[in-house]
Amino acid sequence: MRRLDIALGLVLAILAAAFPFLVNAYWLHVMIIGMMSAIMAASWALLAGYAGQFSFGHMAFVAIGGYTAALLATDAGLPLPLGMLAGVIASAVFGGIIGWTCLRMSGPYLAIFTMAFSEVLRIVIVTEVEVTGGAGGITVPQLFHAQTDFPYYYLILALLIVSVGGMMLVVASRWGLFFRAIRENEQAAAAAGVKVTRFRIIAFAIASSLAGLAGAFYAPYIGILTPDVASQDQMGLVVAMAIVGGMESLPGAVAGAIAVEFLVEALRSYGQWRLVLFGALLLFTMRFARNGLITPGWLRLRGLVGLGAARLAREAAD
Amino acid sequence: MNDASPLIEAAGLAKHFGGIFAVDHLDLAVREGELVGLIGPNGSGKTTTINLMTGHLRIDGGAVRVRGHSVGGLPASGFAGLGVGRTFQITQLFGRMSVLENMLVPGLARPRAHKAHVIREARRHLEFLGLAALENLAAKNLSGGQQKLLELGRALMLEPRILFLDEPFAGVNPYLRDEIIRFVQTLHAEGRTFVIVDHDLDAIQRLVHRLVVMSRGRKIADGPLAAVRENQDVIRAYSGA
Amino acid sequence: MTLAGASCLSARNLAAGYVPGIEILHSVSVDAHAGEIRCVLGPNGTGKSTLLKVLYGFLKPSTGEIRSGATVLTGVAPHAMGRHGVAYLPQRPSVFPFLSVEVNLRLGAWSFRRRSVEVKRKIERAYAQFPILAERRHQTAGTLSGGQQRQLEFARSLFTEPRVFLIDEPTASIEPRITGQIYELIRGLARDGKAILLVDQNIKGALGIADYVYVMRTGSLYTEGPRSEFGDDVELLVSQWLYTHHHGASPAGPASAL
Amino acid sequence: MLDYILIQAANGLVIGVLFALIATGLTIIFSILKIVNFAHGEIYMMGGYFGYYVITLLGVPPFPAVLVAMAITFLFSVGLERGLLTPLYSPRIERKADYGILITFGLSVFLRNIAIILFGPFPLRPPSFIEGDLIIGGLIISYDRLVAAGGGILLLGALIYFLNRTVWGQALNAVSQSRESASIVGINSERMYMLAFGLGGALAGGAGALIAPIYSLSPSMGLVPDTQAFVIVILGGLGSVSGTIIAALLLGLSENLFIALLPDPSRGPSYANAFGLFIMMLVLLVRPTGIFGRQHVAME
Repeated sequence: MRRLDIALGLVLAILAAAFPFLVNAYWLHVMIIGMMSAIMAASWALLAGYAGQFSFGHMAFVAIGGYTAALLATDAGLPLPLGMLAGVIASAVFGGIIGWTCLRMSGPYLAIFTMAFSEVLRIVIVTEVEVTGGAGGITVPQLFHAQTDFPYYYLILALLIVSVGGMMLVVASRWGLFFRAIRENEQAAAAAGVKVTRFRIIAFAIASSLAGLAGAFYAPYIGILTPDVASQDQMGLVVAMAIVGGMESLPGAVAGAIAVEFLVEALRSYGQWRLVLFGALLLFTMRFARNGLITPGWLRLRGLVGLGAARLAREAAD
Repeated sequence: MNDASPLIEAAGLAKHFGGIFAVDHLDLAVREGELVGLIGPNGSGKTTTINLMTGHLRIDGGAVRVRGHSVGGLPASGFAGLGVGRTFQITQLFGRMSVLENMLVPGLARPRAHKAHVIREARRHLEFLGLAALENLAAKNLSGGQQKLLELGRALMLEPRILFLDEPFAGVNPYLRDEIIRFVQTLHAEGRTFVIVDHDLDAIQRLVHRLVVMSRGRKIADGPLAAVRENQDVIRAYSGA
Repeated sequence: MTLAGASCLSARNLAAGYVPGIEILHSVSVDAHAGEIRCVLGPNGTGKSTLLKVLYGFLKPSTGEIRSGATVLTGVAPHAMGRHGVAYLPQRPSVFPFLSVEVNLRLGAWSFRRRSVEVKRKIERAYAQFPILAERRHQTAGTLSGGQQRQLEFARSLFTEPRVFLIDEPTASIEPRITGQIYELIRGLARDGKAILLVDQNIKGALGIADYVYVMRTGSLYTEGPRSEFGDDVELLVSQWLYTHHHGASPAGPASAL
Repeated sequence: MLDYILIQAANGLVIGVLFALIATGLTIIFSILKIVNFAHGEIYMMGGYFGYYVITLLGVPPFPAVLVAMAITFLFSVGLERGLLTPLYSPRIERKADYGILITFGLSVFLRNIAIILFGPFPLRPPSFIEGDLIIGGLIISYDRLVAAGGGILLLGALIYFLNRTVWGQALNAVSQSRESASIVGINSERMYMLAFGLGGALAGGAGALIAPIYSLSPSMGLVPDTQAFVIVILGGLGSVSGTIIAALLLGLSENLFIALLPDPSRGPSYANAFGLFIMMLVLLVRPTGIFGRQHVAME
């Protein structure tokens, strides 16, 4: 039932364009954070879900993107958009390097290695107070001088569409085929002529550059950047978003991110319970619904509507 | 390129695991158009030989040459690029990818591959192997026999000059066995070269012209079928004495 | 054979494989009789080891049944097979290489570990029967020679007083000069009334002690019969098993194989 | 200066002993279940809180409270293993490695956050084992640290005794060497998975209860030991308990000496953690898969 996908896409497009006019500033902010998280979750899903590389260092690239943008804009006096671009490039380069260093690692070893990388980076940021502002963070200039968050909203919407659209193109291309082949069976992929080394590094670089993009947006939007972005709790949140959405579906990861973000905010009055909830959600999904909650749900709905439509058509024919 | 040199050749090939030679200075040359059977008792180094001659294991000594050019140090994908295809003892598919996608991977990995052309080719091979109706099924949902055929099909997508088949008959039913024999014969008639490792000596005897026998990492016999059958060393190696 | 008794373990029409759709065994029936050595021969890759794995419960058969007397053993987990009087000696010795000989023996007494007197008595008996084990009791099992590891395994398996032994290539990884001892050991077990099902690549050795022979080819029984019905020219037999054209399973008796 | 180095060395050894408890737990779990437990640091944190509440709510004296906390952590871990890890043993579940990584990672996030609710975000400190400091010349060390180290050494000794001298320990060892051989002698592997996960958890929990009076308890206290335990297992690794203990002592010592010797004292404490992680990354580069190499627990 492809038509339902298209219908949903149209509704979402209209909703997305009109969203700032429909809600108050608070929920607009939540949506902006949700869409930014969606870039992080979808790029992690590309790396872990499609390419099979379970990195727990994804937030390090968010930090690299954010801090590069912030430091170039403040200390080096570069225009902010250029700094943001540099942040994306820096995280792509670091991502490629990390992808190259852990070529021979897989499974838990790769997870430990990337987690260690992330922790080392976080510790360096906390410690080098003169450069980074340490745990207190670094103040970042604003990108727009407007009364509302509207410009940020449309910017992140554009970035989300471009980055997720780009990833979907990659996934649909031969590269995506190679990523999945390597994930399924590295040995067989090599026997099939796939240059395993090259595509593992490419997957890492793409995912990292988009994590960096999210970081580069985050810094000026929030206005203050702290080493907490690279914390393991943030990593856990992103993993939960991707898994709830369905790790092997990019739109699923996007939907998962926005849904979890809204849930987290809706439960804000319950204080700390909301954080427990996403931990529990992650565990529940892994234990009982390994393909995620949102993607299979959508597929089932699509199937039901499809059946209903077929029945209607039959009845009409009778 | 030298037409007089063998299609693929192992010269003094050696591999040891912890001091024990799994392949012990093996010489094996396969010429264009040959159909070679490689047999031997368990642990005689047959699969290791395939792994070495397709780039899946690093060689410890000697050389592998494709058409006279030494290709030591090339990764497995490089061998595939040179037209050296293989199947695995335990079928290695991309389990959660569709049958067609499994076929597309090697096709699209070839330089300058044209997608529409690759899809056409994949469908032609699937038709040949009798898998055409299953192209949208996930590979892991195929039966074991169908998986074997798909793996063969995937190797064909490399447009290989030579195919190494590692135990293509293990565990397949007699009907499928005959079918695989027929496929190999057809492909051989089309000009492809084969090296087949298997324990099923009936099938091997029906297929091959030349039989190589390994025991404890060494080649103990190599020649026409009839000659090898008379070889007492081979009988002795198999009776465990 | 004189001691041949009732069937201790019988398997009917076993089919099994590791991957769905790939059958390693197609409809194989074998029996083990008290006091008898029955050996399963055939070229490698024909499913002989798989057969023993299925019998011991490491691999669930897709069809068929395994019984010991009135008890159905199909689906019993391997760790419970000892309680049903079945012992298994796999191709690679199943000793724990980083534990001492003594601890290996103690673990062999796992099923009655709380009865410390009995544990002690049985270990002492094992030492008496295999003096080399007493000598090396504090060495790790991995440092023993292949033959000594086999002795340790046999000693350990006797603790649960099994009635049936499933033995896979007992001489595969050991020094040629003591293969004779190992076969003698197996013959001794049969004399004590144990039922032996022996899978062997060493065809000469196995035929030397067998009472009954199963020959397998590509997952099926090719032929079976008492040892006496197979001649003594082992190499002739092997070359026939190896090279005869043959399609699928055959109920043909040994006569047609010769 | 020399006294400072001496004190740091003594502190390093104390911390090393506690690291050893945590890391041997991780090693045992890995050797038997073949998974890396990303929630191990959080189990350690839970152990610390269990100890705290056993003392404050039940009025158990501090010394026995450590043992009670270990027992609770044992049961708690077994519950987690039954609830979350049994799919790992089912032949029907695909991609077990991925499952092991994600489920334990998810568990770590969950436990950290539920701890904030259950125990509050603010640091808690149980009463001292023994008040005061031991002073020998220039060496000053608190009695609590001595007790923690002594308790840790006792527990490690008990562990080594258990693994080598008791039939249950030997059976664990056997399962880590070969599940197949273990089932041939009649050992039910699944019960050993329960035991291993419970035991690994109890060791971490014991470390948490011992360390509580020295550093305060907080829900995020597991983060650092978690990564440190990976460092230790990977450095000393090879699945050997003695290697793990030696690596733990070396790491504790070198981290504290690193703090003492770093010319910039303000950076020392924070880079101490990065130091171990950095070394581990180097080791992983050289041996990307062979770390847990022999995969069996043994005192060698």
